[in-house]
Amino acid sequence: MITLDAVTKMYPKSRRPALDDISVQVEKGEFVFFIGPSGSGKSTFIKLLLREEVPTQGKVWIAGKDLAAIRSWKVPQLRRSIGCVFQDFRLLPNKTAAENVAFALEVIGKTRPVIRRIVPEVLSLVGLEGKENRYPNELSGGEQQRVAVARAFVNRPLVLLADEPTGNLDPDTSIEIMRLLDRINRTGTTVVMVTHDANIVNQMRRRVVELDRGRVVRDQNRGVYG
Amino acid sequence: MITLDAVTKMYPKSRRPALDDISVQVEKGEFVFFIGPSGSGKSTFIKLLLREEVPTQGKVWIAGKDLAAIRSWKVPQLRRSIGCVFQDFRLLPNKTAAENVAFALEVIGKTRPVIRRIVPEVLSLVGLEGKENRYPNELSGGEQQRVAVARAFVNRPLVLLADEPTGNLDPDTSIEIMRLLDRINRTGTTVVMVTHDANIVNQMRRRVVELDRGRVVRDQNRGVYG
Amino acid sequence: MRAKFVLSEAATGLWRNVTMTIAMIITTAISLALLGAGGLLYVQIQETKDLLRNKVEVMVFLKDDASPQDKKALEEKFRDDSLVRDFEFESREQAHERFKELFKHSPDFVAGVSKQALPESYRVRLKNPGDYSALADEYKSEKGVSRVSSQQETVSQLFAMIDAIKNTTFIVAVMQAVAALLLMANTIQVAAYSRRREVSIMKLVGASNWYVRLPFVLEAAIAGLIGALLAWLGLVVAKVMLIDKALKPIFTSGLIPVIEWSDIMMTGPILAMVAIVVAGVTGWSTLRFYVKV
Amino acid sequence: MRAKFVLSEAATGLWRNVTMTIAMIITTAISLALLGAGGLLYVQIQETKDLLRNKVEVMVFLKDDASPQDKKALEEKFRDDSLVRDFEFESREQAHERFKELFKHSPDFVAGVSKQALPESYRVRLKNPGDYSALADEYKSEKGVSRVSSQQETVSQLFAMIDAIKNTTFIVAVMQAVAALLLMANTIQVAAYSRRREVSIMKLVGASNWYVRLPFVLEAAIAGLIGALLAWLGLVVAKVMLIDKALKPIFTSGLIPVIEWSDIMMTGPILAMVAIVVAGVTGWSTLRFYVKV
Ligand SMILES: Nc1ncnc2c1ncn2[C@@H]1O[C@H](COP(=O)(O)OP(=O)(O)OP(=O)(O)O)[C@@H](O)[C@H]1O
Ligand SMILES: Nc1ncnc2c1ncn2[C@@H]1O[C@H](COP(=O)(O)OP(=O)(O)OP(=O)(O)O)[C@@H](O)[C@H]1O
Ligand SMILES: [Mg+2]
Ligand SMILES: [Mg+2]
Repeated sequence: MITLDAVTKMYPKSRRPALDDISVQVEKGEFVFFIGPSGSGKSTFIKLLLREEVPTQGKVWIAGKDLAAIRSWKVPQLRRSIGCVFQDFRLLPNKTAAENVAFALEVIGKTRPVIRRIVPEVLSLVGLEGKENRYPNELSGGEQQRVAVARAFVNRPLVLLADEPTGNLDPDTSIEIMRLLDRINRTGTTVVMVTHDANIVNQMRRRVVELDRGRVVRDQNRGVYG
Repeated sequence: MITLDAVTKMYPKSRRPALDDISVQVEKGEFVFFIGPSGSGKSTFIKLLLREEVPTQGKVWIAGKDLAAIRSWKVPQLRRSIGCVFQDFRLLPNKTAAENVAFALEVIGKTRPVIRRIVPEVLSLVGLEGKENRYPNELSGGEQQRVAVARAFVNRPLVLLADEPTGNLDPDTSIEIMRLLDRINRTGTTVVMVTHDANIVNQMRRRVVELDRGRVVRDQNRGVYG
Repeated sequence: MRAKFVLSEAATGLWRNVTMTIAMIITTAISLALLGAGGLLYVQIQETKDLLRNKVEVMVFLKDDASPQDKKALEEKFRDDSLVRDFEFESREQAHERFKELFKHSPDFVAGVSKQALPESYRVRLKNPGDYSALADEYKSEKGVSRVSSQQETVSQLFAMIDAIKNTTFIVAVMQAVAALLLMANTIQVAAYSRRREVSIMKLVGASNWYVRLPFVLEAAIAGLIGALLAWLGLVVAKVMLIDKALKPIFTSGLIPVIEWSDIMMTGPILAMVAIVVAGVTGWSTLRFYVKV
Repeated sequence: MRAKFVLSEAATGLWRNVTMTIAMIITTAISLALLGAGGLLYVQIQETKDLLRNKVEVMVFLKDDASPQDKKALEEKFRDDSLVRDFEFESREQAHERFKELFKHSPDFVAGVSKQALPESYRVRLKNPGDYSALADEYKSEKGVSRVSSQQETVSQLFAMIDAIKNTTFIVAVMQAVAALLLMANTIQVAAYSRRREVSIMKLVGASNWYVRLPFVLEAAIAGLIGALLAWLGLVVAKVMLIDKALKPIFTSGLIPVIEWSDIMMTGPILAMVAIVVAGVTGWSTLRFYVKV
């Protein structure tokens, strides 16, 4: 599903590459944890998959498509098949929670009635019933994060990328979200999750890829955090 | 040092209060964890102390001053005696990491030479040497969080408020930051820290205040997370 | 993509960025009002010139002793002449009347000029006002003719002056057009700039360029349209207040044609079109500039 | 607070929000250029009016048979008259010369008027142009006087026309001033709006109002100053290109005074001051509006 072949990413301003000659393969339907210290390149990995950044060297394939070869006007199509929880949420500040989630559906051309049915369902799945009409700045950190999670999976993407989806959540809510991701994964969605939460990784016992200073230092099936 | 007396905070749009008749007292030099599920009012508590929000009912005192009685042009003075790590970092996007930290010093009137000496020291304390001249959007999530931490304590405030200062950090870096906060606390600074990280709370064994739906449900010296 | 969605996006966008919207509307209104005023002025002056061109006459003065035969011969010659559009005989009385009328603001001179001092003349209007010196050459030595006033110097001086004013208004109108474009484009760019984060998020969620830009372009166009409407209302008010009231003495002199309601009406759609085109083009192209993702 | 810090904050602010800065400069430049042009025009017309006022003369025409004694008596009366500033005798020859000069654009009429047709006269300039009818009453039945041309109607019509133009330019200038203010304030408000998050963060970190606003106000003032400079350069270019070249024919007629370099020069500091004051006041007051914390 996802293949990185000898990918290096060098940001203009930094001295050492954020990703350094990385090759990773994720199969369809897999659930992979990406762990590693702060600044080790996890978010960069996700940005490459979304084509928010392009690799300095190497190639990235998603669902058999070489991202470097995709025409720029086809990029939106690619992104619609990928759901993403961003580390900094990236909610639209001018839209309410419900509108933020609805936006991901409007983009793929769902009709209003469908949207009006699905959005509240999904928001209540992440525990936000009653807060549909709040703007992001009227929600707590964890609530914003849950809106981001809801938006990422509402359109049933092929691949779900989650960058610290539980960073602002208490353990109980985190477990709820993890159950949700697990269920989504069982329906065949490939899930890539970046996390610092050792408890979650240890409990789930899935494949763990550990990065350090832009290199893969561990790639283990049914791994633990540390 | 900090006293809340029967404080209720009701946001315009919500049905139930974010803080509901809360009375808490924090002594000078104390180290207090605030824990609780997402949306339980922890960040609201911090916003009240900074006078970013004002209580709907009740009174808040910091260092003997009634916040409601402070004139609005004296509010900056209050804030200069409080360091704060915001949950969403709130770094100035147009300033580099070093400039963001320097800003907190410029505000209290430190001279350029002093600033030029202190800032790099503090940034290397949080593990960001070599990244002084990056803008926030050129830093990883964890790195931004560490800039926020550095800015919060660089001017040696009386009170340090930290809203999830380790939410985006891996366990090792988290422990570094906790050591730092502990050291700062030992110099006499009152530290209030909001966190979801059970491991940290359990290791530190300090006072724990647990909120749930805006009420204090537990207030325990040398407490644990769950 | 559904029109309804795009429109509602545009409407909420306008409402939620009230500051930007108001800025956009005010700027557009002011710019377009200037542009419209410049354009009207230019058209005005062009019309003045045309009016004057048609007033150009060659005067063929007769000797005091010109006989009726001489006059008949002249009239026949005029009739056959391909340069002449029409002509008119002016008796001494008529000449004096006209003289009094023309110089009514200088009654002292009129008083000093007796009827007999003014000669009889033919007033000849040309098909093409440029031909006056040709005509003068043709008739100046005819029998009974004392002198042909070609008005050449007068006319060319007058036209030089009007051309100068016309060029100036043209330059002013063009400068105001440039200013209007700059201001509108400027405001739209700032609006786009202030949205760059929002737009980049939309694109990361998979929104196509159309999806992101169309509501924005529509917003700019709607704001532009409202601005154009205001500008046009401004011109209408100016017509009522200034042209029809304050400037009346100028227009009653008859030299300058009145700015008609039809002219003012016509500017409406033109301004609206300018607003929409500028908003559309700038809006569409500028967003790309600020959002690279 | 140290000036150096505030200045460097302002400079980096300008540089990092290039889009806003450029928008601010362009808007200010255009607005102020319009304002300057409107102001110059107004002053111009006022000057025209003054020029004309001083040209107002009462003409006392003499009978053909007026004797030298009559003239002497009149001259003495003029000299003693408190209404009269000065006076001048005009012989038939002078009258004819002046007639030819005045109507040189209508040589056909000049040709028809003989020297003898024009009467002798005294041309009297008044201390106060408003007194012309009083003077006319006083002299019209003196011995040797045929008629006193009070020019009343002429003058009042002319002045009405000029007043109309003056009022119009005044209204236009005021409208442009309002437009300039609106545009500038608008742009500064948008700049403030686009900074509201940044400013709220600064305030949460303990920055005082001075600290947050002063750099911003300075930025606006600097941008305004650059804009004023550009506007002034624009006026200089307009002086060279339009007034001194294209409009030459108008000014050589002598009726309208030339816009002098000194006028243009003076607009510079005025525009700069307007820019700074508007930027300062709007900048200072507007930030509060968008940032409540
Ligand atoms: N736009 C950028 N310009 C320059 N350097 C960058 C940029 N974005 C990221 N970096 C650097 O690249 C490295 C990897 O960043 P990345 O965001 O991938 O880290 P991460 O693993 O997500 O860290 P965290 O857990 O803290 O979020 C970091 O050192 C960061 O400073
Ligand atoms: N500006 C606002 N307007 C309306 N409701 C708000 C606003 N800010 C916060 N709330 C609500 O108040 C409650 C408490 O919010 P707060 O941010 O204090 O939670 P929190 O304990 O910090 O949660 P988290 O751990 O998720 O950050 C939440 O239910 C939130 O939706
Ligand atoms: Mg990251
Ligand atoms: Mg919070």
